[in-house]
Amino acid sequence: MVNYLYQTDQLIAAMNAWLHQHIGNIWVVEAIKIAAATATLAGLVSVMAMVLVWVERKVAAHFQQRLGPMRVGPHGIFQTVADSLKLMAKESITPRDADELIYTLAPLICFASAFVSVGFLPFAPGLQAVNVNVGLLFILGVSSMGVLGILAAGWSSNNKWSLLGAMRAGAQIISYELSAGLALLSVVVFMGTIDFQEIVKSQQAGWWIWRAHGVGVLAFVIYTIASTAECNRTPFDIVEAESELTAGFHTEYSSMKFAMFFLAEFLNVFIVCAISATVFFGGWMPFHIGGFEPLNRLFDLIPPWLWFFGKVTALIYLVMWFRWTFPRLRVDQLIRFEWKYLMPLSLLNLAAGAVVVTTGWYFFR
Amino acid sequence: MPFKFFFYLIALFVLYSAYFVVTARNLFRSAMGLLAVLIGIAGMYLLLNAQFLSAVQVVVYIGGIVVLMVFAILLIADVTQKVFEQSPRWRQGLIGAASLLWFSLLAGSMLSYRFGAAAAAVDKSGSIREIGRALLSPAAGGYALPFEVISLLLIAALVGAVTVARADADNGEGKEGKA
Amino acid sequence: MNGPTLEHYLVFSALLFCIGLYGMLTRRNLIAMLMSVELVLNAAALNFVAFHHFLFPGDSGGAVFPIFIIAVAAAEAAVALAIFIALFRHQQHLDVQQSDSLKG
Amino acid sequence: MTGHWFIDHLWLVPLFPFLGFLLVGLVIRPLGDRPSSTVAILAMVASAVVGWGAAFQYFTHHAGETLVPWQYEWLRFSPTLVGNMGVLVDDISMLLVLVVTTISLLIHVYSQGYMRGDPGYPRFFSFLNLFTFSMLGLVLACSVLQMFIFWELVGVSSFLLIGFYWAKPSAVSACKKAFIVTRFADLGFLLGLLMLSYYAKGLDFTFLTSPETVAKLARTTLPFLGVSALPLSAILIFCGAAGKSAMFPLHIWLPDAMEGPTPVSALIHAATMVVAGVYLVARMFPMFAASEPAILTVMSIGAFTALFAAVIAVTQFDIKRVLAYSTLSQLGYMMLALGVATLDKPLGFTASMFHLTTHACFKALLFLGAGSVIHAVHTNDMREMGGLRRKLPITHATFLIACLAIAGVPPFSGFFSKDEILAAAVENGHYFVFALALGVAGLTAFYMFRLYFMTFWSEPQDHEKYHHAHESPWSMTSVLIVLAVPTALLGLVPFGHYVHRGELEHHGINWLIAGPAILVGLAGIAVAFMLYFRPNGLPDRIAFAFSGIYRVIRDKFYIDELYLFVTHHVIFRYVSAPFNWFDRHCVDGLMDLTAQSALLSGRSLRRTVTGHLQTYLLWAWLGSAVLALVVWQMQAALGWALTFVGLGIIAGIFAWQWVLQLLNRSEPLKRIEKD
Repeated sequence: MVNYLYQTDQLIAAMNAWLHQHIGNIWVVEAIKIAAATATLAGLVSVMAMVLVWVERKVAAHFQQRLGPMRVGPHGIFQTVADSLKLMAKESITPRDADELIYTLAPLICFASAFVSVGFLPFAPGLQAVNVNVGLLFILGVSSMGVLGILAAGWSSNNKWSLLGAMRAGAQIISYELSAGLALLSVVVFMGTIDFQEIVKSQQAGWWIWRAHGVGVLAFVIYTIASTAECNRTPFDIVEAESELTAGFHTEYSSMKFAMFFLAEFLNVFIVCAISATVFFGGWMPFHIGGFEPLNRLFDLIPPWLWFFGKVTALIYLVMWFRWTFPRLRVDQLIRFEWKYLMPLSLLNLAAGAVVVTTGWYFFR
Repeated sequence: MPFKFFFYLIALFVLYSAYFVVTARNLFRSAMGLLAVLIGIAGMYLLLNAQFLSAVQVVVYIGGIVVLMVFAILLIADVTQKVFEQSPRWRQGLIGAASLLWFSLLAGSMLSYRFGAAAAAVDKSGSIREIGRALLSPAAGGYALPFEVISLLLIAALVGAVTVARADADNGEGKEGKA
Repeated sequence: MNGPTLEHYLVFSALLFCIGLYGMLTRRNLIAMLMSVELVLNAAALNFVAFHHFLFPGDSGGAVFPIFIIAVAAAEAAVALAIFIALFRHQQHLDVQQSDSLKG
Repeated sequence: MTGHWFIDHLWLVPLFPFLGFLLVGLVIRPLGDRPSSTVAILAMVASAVVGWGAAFQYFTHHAGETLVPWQYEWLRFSPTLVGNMGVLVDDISMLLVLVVTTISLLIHVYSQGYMRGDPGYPRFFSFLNLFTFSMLGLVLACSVLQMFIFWELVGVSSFLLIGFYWAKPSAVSACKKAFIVTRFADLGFLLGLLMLSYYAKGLDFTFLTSPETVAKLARTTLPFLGVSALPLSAILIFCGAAGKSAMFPLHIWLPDAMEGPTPVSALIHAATMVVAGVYLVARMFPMFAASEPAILTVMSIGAFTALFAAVIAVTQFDIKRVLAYSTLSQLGYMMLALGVATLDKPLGFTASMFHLTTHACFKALLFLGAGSVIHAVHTNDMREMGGLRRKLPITHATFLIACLAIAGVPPFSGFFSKDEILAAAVENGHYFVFALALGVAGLTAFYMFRLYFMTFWSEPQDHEKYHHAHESPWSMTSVLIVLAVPTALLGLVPFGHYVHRGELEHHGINWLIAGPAILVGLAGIAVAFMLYFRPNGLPDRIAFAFSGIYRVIRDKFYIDELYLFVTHHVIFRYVSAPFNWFDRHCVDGLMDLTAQSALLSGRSLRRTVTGHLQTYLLWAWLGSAVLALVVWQMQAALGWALTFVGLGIIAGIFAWQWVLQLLNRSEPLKRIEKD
């Protein structure tokens, strides 16, 4: 049974076989599989969002040399549970002049796009809700649907702050999506595939951030910047710049609808970090150093999904670190930074990657 | 059976959304309907084993075109403007009938035609490798020239859109705050 | 294989096409018309893929053309929306029935 | 290829002025006057050098031969009929090359002084070059087609030069008149050319003038007139020649052409272009000589023109007009000489060419002298001149030489050529023509010395003009002096030795013929001396005594008026007016109908351009529906069924809408308003 901790694909296969064995109807099997995957992901997502909120607060507090939430549970670890309960208990308000359908739909779109994206992520071998051969592209597309939710929220609230915040968010996300996509593309050039499992397997010999040396590092830097902007996090959080727009697009939201935005935001942080970990840092692949067999054996002892979450956690910490390190950009600086510097740079990086690949001038191959 | 079930599910979803697109009294709602239609079509592509096209549909159509439209709607429409101009009802009825007739013609022709059996070959649309080869192959059966033409078209559209949409500084028509 | 057949897809896309056509002819807002055009384009693209899948799986044309359609749709949407915004600035509405200054 | 450089490169002769024309007209013109004239003159010098070299080589090595050193197949109408461009070298073409290049060069130099300060100075020189190019191309033409092309080019450049002072209405009308009259004559030329090319199946001169061709043409009977092709085509071609050489009925353009600058008159309307007609007849001489009616036409028209023009010249007071009528008269002389020549006794041919050459010299000199006089006193009217010999000594001296030459006083050149013409007339038994020519010679002497005495002797009539008169600049007078040399001495050249047809007949001066000629000339001079040496009332009294006939002559026998009458009152009214009516009402009406129907259909189709996007879309849809139905013919049953169902639905909808409208009239429109 311990083996299943490592060979998760065998675990999935065994479960599959068990299902088929005990339930004859293929329909029911499929339905159970779907329900199980959805339930698992939902649980994961909600727990993770809570943890992330707590972590964010703690990290922020410690950066500012204070303790942060300490009352509920040891070191306040149940603080977010309490917060969630409070949010759920609150009254759901819809502004009188809002477009009610869209107003209700907006947080759903945001959350759904984030939630569906999680389904494409490879947590461990075989441990992936949806396995398509174009996973990377899909996850980019699906997560970019979130911006529609933000725009819808801003527009349907019938509030100037909301609308402006939504417009800013839209402009920002669309712009930075380009850089993020191009940065990933310059590594895809090396990988030759956009199937997540294949991507991870292609890093058997080494992580792409090293193997694609200069290009990989630069792509990682660009992707980190762009994805931070995509998530509307500081230093790119002018979307909800409190001093200018009160709370941006979700000014009018409360209760569970607000919670969905909140959830989606943290999920997005998790997703971009997961993509980054998968593409640049080998995903669930343990860290290996050629020639250091004992060390490699030692690393192999850690299960793949732990590797994955470890890497993701480290990257999330990096993103949170940003938040308390850099000052917020002005909206024109933001757009100029993307279109005049980041995007040309990522285009050049892509070209460089193409040159490196065609000349075969990189490590481990 | 499951595929057929999914097909009908998606088809109903798409058709209802499409109907919503063409009848909704509110532009933004139309756009949301379009979003649903596009997602449904992406699902259709998945059913047809065309994962790459499905992904492209999601990335470009939803992430690009619909967002662009929503942006334009944000620029020109107001949430209070729930009812926008409608064609007179007789026109709607007339055209609805004509559309139905047209549909019956199309469907009749399609159902009455006996399509030949599929050649026994592997479906290529799922593999990006095959699509990439086809797109960039200058040889016969390749699409390098259309590909280049499309790239030119996109550049021209980009420049043209920027030029057209930019507020004219001269005649003071740049009422950006209108939105 | 008892999945949907080619005819299913064809009829479905024909219906989608007709709905788009109806929208193009009845919606009076230009952006709404553009959305209807997108419906029509999608119906056409779906036909390409369906034919490719069922009749000519060995030929990559059916898989490539939807990409072209999407690219053209993107270009068209960009230009059209830019024109609409310019038009809106000019006449404060996007009613296609009132935009008839080119009438003979 | 003859192995002689100049003859082989004879095509350079027209090429240089052409390049000069392009260069001056397109490149150098903005640079100013001096470079333009320099380039034009350099082009002429180069051309003249080649021309003289070729003439020298021809007359020393190939005298009497007919050569085609260079030829290019330009148009191949049919396997047998080829339009060639090339260079034809024989005695007369070489002679004309000599005359044209020399006179043209001298006149270029002269124009430098005469045209100084004129705003169109560079334009003038480019036109002069163009004219020289065309004239040389005409002279060297190897086929009648090429000659026709250059013939028209000559006409164009003459048109441009006559109308040089285009701001002057008289100049404009003069150039139009010249162009139209010569074009009219060229119609005959073209017809003759077509007839020749059709019946002779060839266009080259060497082919056309060969005895076989001439005989073949003479045998050919025209299907529609029943006459031989030869005389008719010859007379048609003579039409063109008569137009260019201003023979009697078509002479009216030449006196008016004096509106151009005087160097132009000298170059074109005295020395070169007007002799093109004579040259053409000479070129086709075997054809003319083989046909009795043709040659008689040439002779009689030439003789009549000679007398007619001389009579008019007596009464004119415009110095250039006198010279113009004198030119007409002398051209008539040349035609007459050609007319009296036969294949057996071709002395007239030589005489004509001889007179052409000497006339070119002395008439150019006369015109240039007249130009010098006009330059000095700024008037053309002889009655305002007088006593100018003291003011213009060089002009006076050279002018006198030229007058003596044209009057036929030995030993000046005119005497010899005129004597040869008279001898030719006598030799061929045309005594009436001889007598007529003799009389014309006397008249010539009279009116030339009338001109001379009135201008240079007599008394100054207009003292202000007299006092301002001054000798012309060196560039002009030097040309006069240079021209005076051949004018005086050209008669001493044994001309018949070089230019002749048939056997060379050596004959000296027949004093039985020359004696009366000299006497008549001297008599003319004497009469002029008596009447005009000192100002007296005698000429006026004579004019008064014969006032009726005098007025007729002074008004040029009312030929111009006749033309005007014919054109205005006959052609315009009875021929053109109906055509005009037809054109206005039928042809234009058709055009208007087309335009109106297009307009009407546009007006009705305009309704379809509603400006409504959706309407267009609807039409496009309907169109595709029709197309689909057409394509669907194969499954007609299903198609028709569905069509009927659809039509039924549409009809139902309409009916429903109609009912709806009846129930609530404004219902469909209400929804349009947005709120």
